Amino acid sequence: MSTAATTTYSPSPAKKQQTIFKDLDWVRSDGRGFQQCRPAFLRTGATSAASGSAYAEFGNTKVIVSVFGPRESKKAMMYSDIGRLNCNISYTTFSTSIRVQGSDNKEFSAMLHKALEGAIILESFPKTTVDVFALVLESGGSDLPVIISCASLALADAGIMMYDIVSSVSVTCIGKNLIIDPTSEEEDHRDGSFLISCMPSRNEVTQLTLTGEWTTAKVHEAMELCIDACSKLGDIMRSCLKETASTLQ
Amino acid sequence: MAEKATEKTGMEGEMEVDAYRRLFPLPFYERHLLDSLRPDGRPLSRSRDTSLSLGAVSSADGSALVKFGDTTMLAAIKLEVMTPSKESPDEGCLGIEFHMPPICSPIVRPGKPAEIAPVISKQLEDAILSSGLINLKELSLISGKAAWMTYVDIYCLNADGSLFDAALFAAVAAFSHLQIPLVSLSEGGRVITVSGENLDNPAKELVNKDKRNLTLHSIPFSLTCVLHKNYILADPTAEEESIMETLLTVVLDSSSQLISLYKPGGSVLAFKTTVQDCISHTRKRVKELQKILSEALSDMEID
Amino acid sequence: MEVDRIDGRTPNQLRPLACSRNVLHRAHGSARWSQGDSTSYKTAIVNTKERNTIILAAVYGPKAGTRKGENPEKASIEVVWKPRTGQSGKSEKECELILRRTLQSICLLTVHPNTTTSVIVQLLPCAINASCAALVDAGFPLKHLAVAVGCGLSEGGSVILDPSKAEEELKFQAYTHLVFLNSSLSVLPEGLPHVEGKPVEDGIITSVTHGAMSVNDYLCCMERAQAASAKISEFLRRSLQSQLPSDPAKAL
Amino acid sequence: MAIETGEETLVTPGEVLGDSSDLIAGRGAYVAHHNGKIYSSLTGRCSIVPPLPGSSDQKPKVEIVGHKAHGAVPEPGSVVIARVTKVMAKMVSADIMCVGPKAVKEKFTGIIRQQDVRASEIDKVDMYLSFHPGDIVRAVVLSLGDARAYYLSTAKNELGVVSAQSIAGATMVPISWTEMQCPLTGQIEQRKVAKVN
Repeated sequence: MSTAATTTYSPSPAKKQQTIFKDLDWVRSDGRGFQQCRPAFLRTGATSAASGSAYAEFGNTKVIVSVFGPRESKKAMMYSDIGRLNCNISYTTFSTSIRVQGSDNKEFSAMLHKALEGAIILESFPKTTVDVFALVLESGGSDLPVIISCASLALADAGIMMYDIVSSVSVTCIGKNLIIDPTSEEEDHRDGSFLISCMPSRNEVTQLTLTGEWTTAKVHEAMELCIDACSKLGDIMRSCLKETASTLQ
Repeated sequence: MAEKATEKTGMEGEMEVDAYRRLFPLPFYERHLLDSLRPDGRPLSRSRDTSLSLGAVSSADGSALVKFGDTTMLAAIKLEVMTPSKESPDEGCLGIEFHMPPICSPIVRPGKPAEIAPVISKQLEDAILSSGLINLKELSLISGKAAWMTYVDIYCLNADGSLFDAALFAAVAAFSHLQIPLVSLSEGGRVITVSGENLDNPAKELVNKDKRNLTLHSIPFSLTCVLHKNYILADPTAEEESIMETLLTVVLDSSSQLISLYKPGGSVLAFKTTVQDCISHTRKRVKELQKILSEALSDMEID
Repeated sequence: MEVDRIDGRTPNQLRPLACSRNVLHRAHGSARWSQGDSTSYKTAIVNTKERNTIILAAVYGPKAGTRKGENPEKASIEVVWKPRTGQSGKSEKECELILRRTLQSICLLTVHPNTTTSVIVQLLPCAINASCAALVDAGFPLKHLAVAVGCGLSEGGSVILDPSKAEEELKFQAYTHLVFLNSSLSVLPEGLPHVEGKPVEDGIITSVTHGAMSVNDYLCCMERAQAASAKISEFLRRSLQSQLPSDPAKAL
Repeated sequence: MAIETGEETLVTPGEVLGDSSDLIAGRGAYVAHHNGKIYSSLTGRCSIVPPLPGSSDQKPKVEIVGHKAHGAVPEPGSVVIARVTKVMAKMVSADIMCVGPKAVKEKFTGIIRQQDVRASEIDKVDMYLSFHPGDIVRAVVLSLGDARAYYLSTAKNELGVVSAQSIAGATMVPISWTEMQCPLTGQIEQRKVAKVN
């Protein structure tokens, strides 16, 4: 088996530049309205080896997050009076339509850290570390917001003290339209994107990223769309946590 | 070792059972073994509840999700096109990789991969090739020009012992779920998939009209046992593997051929009778796994 | 069915064994183990290189345990498998694990807790015999000696012991590597170690197989290899007795 | 939406439990400084505990009970059970396995310094005659320690070695506060023995 030397390619035809997105009225491939999120399936406690875990499925985006700790910080770290948060995101080799070498996503890992850090009561576990590890089983678009929401659920499942849960939603701008919770195909054709992570009950934003060209009016519109969706997603997350908690008793 | 600690140490009163189990794992287990019952309530030779669901990954050509108790494996197969080697122009290739991402166990951390993962990859590769599960000739598309490179990636999502057994079952189940995409040859000489509306009226002739599934010859199944004194514990959990270190893995195929008998050291010696007992436990397990696989396949046909 | 072996041996015949210790000066213990000898079979067809298995094993330690895998109650053993060329990959990792677990089972690990001993091996199977001799050379406390035997199963179903590299490349249906304890000697005849009434040398420490075979074939290999292990075991003992560690400072 | 006394509802992190002017935030609850409201920080049942008769603050306390708490973590003052890993001239290091009666999920590293082994004649302590690798020790957490380890102390009668193996591999029996005996060989070994109640 000499797999290393052989070069291979995926037989799936190269994506054609789809023109429909340029029209003002086009139909999303899954039939959703522009301001409609994919149905969310959430479950906690999938990984027994971890302190807490959660699985999230939004359409074809499937993510598992495990939380370990609070546990001993790595030897090389300095003493700290408050706890530490450590995040890592990796993708499976089959997460996308073309096979990739499964690897860590450093940029997303840093963004996940920023989105969660403000919501965790780090003083409640001095000196120790909480590890949040995510594995993207399938990448179907809006990966980062799904990971962030799923990670917050896993942290709650692990019993880590938090000011509030964190829900996260993104909006993509294609031409004149704002599309919420975009799929990968929609993301590929974006002119700009907007991601918000917030603590719905406290009405506070932990992270906001904006890329591409936006007018002020569009930003306001996107912000409202996202905040509203985050609060709805927050309710779904709470009912998931309560469901697990009630079955435990 | 701490065998004598079974005597009352005077500490048990003040701590929870879990704490005693953590501090004195071997005496804790030996007490259970005396009653021929494991802490999770299983008799020694019983495997954990096993489940299988096929087609869990929509971005793959074949996939399977397997659970042995809490041990969870997700196997997915993706087919890509390769140019066959000159020595074997009519053969495709298999690439098997076992992954233990940091989510699966507290001992794996990013940048610090599990030591066991490449060893299990190698064992899986050996078992699948030795059993002759796949005829590599069936992976040929155009002799000397194009063949399928079959990437089998198995991810451990939750590690709780018997990783090789669960990974092998996930891999063979993913093979039986594999649907080869229909392909044709483009002008540039590349093999491309034909799907959707193009299927009824393909612009080019299909290369592989009647080869959508692979013929699986003899399917390998395995059972790992932990040996401790005279006890044989089938399908051990991670805790059992770490406390009683002697492991023996038997791989048998569907026609009861021995594909592998793997015992990497350990303080307990395997006598002929032990070997025979482990093989007969494996025979029973093969029947169970065969049944689970065929039920999952027939459920899929109904859908 | 009898099969003709390319080097003219009978199926049960082992290649000549040779073992020399203290071959590396900087290591705490070392051994060179070979199976097959360039002078004994001068058959023109086969390149002698292919019929010989030569392994070099070096032992460093016990060193103060600062490495990972350090254990407060036991000594740790680490195995580094050096491939002849290139980087170490999956197969080397597998060999390291098998060898480490095998050596752990014969070493008296309670004598030097919190230490690490490294065994560095270069080249091919049967490394167990070499490592074992190297550990003895290093003066490491052992419970037993281990003896490894390779066993090939020809297409016709007959068992061939100690196949050479050239034979391995020819058609073998399957082959097996088995490791046993060396046969025991005791001053008192009743003092021979037994487990449940069975002599310990009947039990296998390690088993690794390649290729498909029937269960009976495996059990047959096990029996034949066990018988052969007695010969290697005797050789090992003789060889160790004749070469006591040359440097007394090395003895722990 | 203040919660009535005695009523128990399921809450999740971030849910408002009441106002800090009427309630005290107990376990699993916190006061947000920007609006003075009390929020939950854990998932579980919310319960209101009436004030103790004699206490100065007569507000009831709100806390989260029955939640899935994270694994045990050592804190200053907690009694832990640890396994000795290394004995050195000035200190021993030990893996903390239990905090109180609970087993930890993953071990934490602790050290017992020479001055923290016993209460009297602390400069005469010989670490090698007090602990051996593998001993199970009951100790109290002195402080969070340094970057590497928690600082532990056995300087009390009921603290010290609670279980140890002799060289012959048997569990030894304590015979005095400095000695333990092997039941197989009768050999006596020295330890800082914990007094069994």
